[in-house]
Amino acid sequence: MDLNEDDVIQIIRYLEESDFNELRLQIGDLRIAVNRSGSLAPLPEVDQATATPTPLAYSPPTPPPPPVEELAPAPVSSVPESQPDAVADVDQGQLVSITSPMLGTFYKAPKPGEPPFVEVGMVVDEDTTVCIIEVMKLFSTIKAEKRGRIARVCVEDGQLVEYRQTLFLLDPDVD
Amino acid sequence: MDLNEDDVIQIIRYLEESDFNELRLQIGDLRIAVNRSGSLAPLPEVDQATATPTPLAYSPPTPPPPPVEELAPAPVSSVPESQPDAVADVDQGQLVSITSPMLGTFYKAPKPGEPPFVEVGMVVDEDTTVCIIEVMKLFSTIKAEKRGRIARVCVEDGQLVEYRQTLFLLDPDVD
Amino acid sequence: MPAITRVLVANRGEIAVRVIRACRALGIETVLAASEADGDSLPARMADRTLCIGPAPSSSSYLSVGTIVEAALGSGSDAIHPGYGFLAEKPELSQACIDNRIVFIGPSPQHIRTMGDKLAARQAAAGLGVPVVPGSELIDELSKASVMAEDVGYPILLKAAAGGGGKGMKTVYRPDDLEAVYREAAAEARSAFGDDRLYLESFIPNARHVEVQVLGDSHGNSVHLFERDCSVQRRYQKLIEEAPAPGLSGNLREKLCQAALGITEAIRYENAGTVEFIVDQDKGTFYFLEMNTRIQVEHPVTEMTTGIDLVQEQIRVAQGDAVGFSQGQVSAKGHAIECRINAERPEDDFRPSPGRITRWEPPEGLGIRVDSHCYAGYTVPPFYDSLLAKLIVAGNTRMEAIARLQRALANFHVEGVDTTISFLSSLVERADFIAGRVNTGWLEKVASIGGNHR
Amino acid sequence: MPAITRVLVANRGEIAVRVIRACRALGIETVLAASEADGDSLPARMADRTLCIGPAPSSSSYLSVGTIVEAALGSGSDAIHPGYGFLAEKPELSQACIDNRIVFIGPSPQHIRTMGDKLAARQAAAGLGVPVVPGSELIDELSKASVMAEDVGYPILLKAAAGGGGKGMKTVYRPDDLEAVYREAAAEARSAFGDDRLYLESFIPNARHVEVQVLGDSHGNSVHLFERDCSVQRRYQKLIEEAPAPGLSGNLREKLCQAALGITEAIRYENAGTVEFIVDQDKGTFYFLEMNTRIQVEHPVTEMTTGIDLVQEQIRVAQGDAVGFSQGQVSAKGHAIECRINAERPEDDFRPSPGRITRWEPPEGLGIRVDSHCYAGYTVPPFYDSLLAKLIVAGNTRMEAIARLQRALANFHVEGVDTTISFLSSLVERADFIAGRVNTGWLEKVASIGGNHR
Repeated sequence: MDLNEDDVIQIIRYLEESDFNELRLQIGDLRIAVNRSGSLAPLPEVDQATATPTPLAYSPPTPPPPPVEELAPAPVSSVPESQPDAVADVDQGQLVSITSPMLGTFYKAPKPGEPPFVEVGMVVDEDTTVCIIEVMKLFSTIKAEKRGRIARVCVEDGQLVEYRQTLFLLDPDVD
Repeated sequence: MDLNEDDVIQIIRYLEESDFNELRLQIGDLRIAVNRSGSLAPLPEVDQATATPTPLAYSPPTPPPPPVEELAPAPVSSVPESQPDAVADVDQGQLVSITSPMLGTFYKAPKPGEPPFVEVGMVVDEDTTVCIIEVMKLFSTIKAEKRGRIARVCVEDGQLVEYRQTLFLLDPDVD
Repeated sequence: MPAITRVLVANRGEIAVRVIRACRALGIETVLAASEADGDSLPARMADRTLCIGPAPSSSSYLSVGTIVEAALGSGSDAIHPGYGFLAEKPELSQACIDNRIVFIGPSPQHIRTMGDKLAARQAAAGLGVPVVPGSELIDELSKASVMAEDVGYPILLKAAAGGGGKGMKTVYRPDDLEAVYREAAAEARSAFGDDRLYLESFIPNARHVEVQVLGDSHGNSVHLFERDCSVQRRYQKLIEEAPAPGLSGNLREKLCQAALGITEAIRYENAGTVEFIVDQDKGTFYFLEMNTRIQVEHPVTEMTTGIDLVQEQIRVAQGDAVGFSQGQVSAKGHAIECRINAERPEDDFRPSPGRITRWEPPEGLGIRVDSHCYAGYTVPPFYDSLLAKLIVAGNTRMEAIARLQRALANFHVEGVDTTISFLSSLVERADFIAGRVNTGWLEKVASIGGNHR
Repeated sequence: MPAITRVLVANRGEIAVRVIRACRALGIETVLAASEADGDSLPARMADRTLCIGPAPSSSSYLSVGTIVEAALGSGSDAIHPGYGFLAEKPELSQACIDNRIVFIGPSPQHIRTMGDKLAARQAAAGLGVPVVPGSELIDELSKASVMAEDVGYPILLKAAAGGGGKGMKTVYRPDDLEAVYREAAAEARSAFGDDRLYLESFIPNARHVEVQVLGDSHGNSVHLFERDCSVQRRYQKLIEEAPAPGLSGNLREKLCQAALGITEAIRYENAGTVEFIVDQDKGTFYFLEMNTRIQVEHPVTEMTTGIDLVQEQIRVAQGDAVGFSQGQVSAKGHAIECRINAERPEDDFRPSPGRITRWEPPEGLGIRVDSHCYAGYTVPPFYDSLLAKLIVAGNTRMEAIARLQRALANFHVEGVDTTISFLSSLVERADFIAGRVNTGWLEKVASIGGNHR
């Protein structure tokens, strides 16, 4: 690649002075996405202390315009707002598993359309029914067998689960 | 190989008429061990019913003479008298395992030189101590945790055993 | 019937590897149903997907019909290959496949049921004019057994109607022993099969076990693929199998193959099967023994002499294809011998030796084939049979095959578990074996005097 | 010290694979200590022997010092490599190795202990004239914290003395928040380390994380292998690391490397270590942060630019060899970038996504290296961290490396589990990243506004 880093930075600066909120371009092999709303102020050469504090507050996102220039097909990844769940703040090592005692089909609710036996955040004890496993029209209700808070449902309704497959993660620390 | 099957059979017959109880030879690639005491009578062509009953009784083995002729080094396998143990007559599928609850060193007896906790044929119940597992000078006595007859000791005294390694096989059918 | 696209392999060990290879060759995806003990096995690594179907004991995993069918349905498999053993000859699995619109790669439940009842099979063969061992109908009470035994003539063999693998099978040499042996055999049959019905047959002391491979399709075609000799047995477990059968005249071979083909055609058998015969070496006669409605452990010797892939043929005929060749196109060339390498201690009454394999170097070279699921680092679990590998050799002549087998066994290096390799080595050097002078009792006699054989 | 002949690898995942490869290259045997959940892992297949050391939870397996040492002794291993995480920075394992005459491939228990106590390390650095972030001694009671915080000036950062991985680390922007945040941080530190001692530092808003790789031997030699920039972090977990650090002047680079080397020499540090610094981009200054006494996840970027195999060097110096090169012989060429591919759902707050990998096609080609333990069919267990692979690219220039990284990420195909691949793809296309305009807060800002970035 013949492109010089300084050239690239000059191009980026030029684009940032334009009116677009966001655009994408490809220079040689390099793909660049310029997004003004998510961009930091230009970076000073750190050894030459300019003492210009960089604002860390960001303006609220604006809806993206259609791409103006797209020189090559670029895979687009969607990164929606973060949605913390019960697991995010729990150390993975502390969680315990509720595993399937058999291979079969997992059902989260007593019947289709009914509310699930358990949901994330619910506290279960040894005798709480957490799901149904079906093997050839034989329906077995599965108990939690341990006490804790449901931190994650690991399988989808109607999914085939294996013997000893983890169905739920449980945070035992509910006191 | 140029050797014809009939030639080989003729050679074997000739050798069997000699005075040796046992000898080995190599013809081309083929190794042949002739052992008169363990040999059946010559095989008739089965379609031409000779109606000569083949004796199935064998004379007691005689001590082997030193090999008379050994044209090539031949691996020698020792096949001593069969020694049935408690496992031989038990269907493998019926046996249950006593496994190690930890990685460590297996000791079959309370102290070196003392009789082992259990031996093949002994009936154990849930609370019978079957061995000791040592981890860094920490000695844990291991209980059978189930009832049955020891069908096999699967590890050697002083051997490193892994977590969940089978230590003993137990025949649960002791009634 | 639509083409099979995904096969659930309901077995383990070398036959699971064998089935996966056959599927791959046909461009079919594989799902392996594995017990917890087999999660890191070679077939589990080879399959496109592996499902853990249950704990190590086969009663809760490999023998659970419902779980196997659920695994097939849940994984989108359109066929099940049962291998051998486990559910291969349980009509329940074949039936459950029909009920759930899954292709069972094997015969219909009716065929399995008829041939699985040894007495019914015997009657079917006799009805077709195939000679059966002189013997009785079902013995309904002990008192009748002594009359029947006198009719047939001692020594007699007591057999379980539901039998297989030698369980419930006992020889009675004298009338005085009958009652005790009868009770013993009935108890063994009850424990093994949940069915203590026995029948009796004349015991043939100088017998060879010769079986014929057959194949039928849904279009009414049946072919045989010649015979195998499996006379080297220990407690009715085969150790060495070969094709063609040594010492069998062309005339007798032709009669055996035609009898097997006749049964296959008469019952319109579909898929691969084996018709087993007893050859009385003293009388030069043969008798129908039973029919196995599965692919057999020893199928490779037939593949080596005929050049036909039997497992691929199983899959093809199961999906409705016609057998890929006519009887006239089947020919057997040269000689092939298979040895079963087991994790056992021959010097300790062949007791199983499970454990971790630390060295695994099978022989390689011209005319050598090894079917195995083992590798260095593999742990042989204590829950299943002890078969580690099948070593199959082929040569232009029987002598060439034996010499090759001797060398291959000498170059088969396994450490970590005890094996039958050196025992087999000494066996295939014996003049009796080389000269073809064996019967079904030979191995046990040799093994019992083996202590003095160097 | 005698040459190492057999290494017990006391770790899992990609670093276990990495250590086994290094051992192989040196002709050293390997024994893997694996939990029950990792029995069928790639390192378990690669190691000469695998020992199952306990159940899946790491507290009963990978974190059990006694079990690990027993496994080394019982398997005849003469050395233990702890990898990173788990026991790598526990002085107990290093000490137990000394007590049992096993070589610990890492530093002495004293070095681990001193550098593991963040406050002690800070004092050691300050004593050597290396700048440390303006801040306090240990806070023994909350009432003193407010005085100390006023001294340093808000915003401040509360840190756990026993800390690491961001646990117990909290920013306080205003005096009113101090008490609540202090209690929260202390509770987190107690839960993570069993030690709730905190200290406080000035919070540097526009900071880069730059670290220097060092290596010392038992002959008193110390070298540095230049720096790495690890500013792209999420909750103090590094996601992208590169060498050399972008936008760092030659003057500042030289100062950092010399400061790191000075600490290494002064404490006579042995084995591989990393001295971490904070670079204040607004002031153009740097501060000592901590020293990590292990091989680090991001070591490959240094290997790619210097051509030195750091894990092999670890083993060599552990067995008593001198570092294989002088400072003058170390030079860094080109630019290398590492991305951590995790089994996580970025759109769901990066929550872990364990499960079975059904497709695994890492990119290949010039300048691309993938360190991983994954394969199609591997099940990512839910018990451990979510690192699937490290994708490392090298180029002659930073722009070439970035373009290569973009292509490599586009050609990295994984199915069955959710991964961070497409998230990383969008990240390395951002003008800020390409222009080198990032700080340690950048990624969290980008991720939180990412919903509108297409």
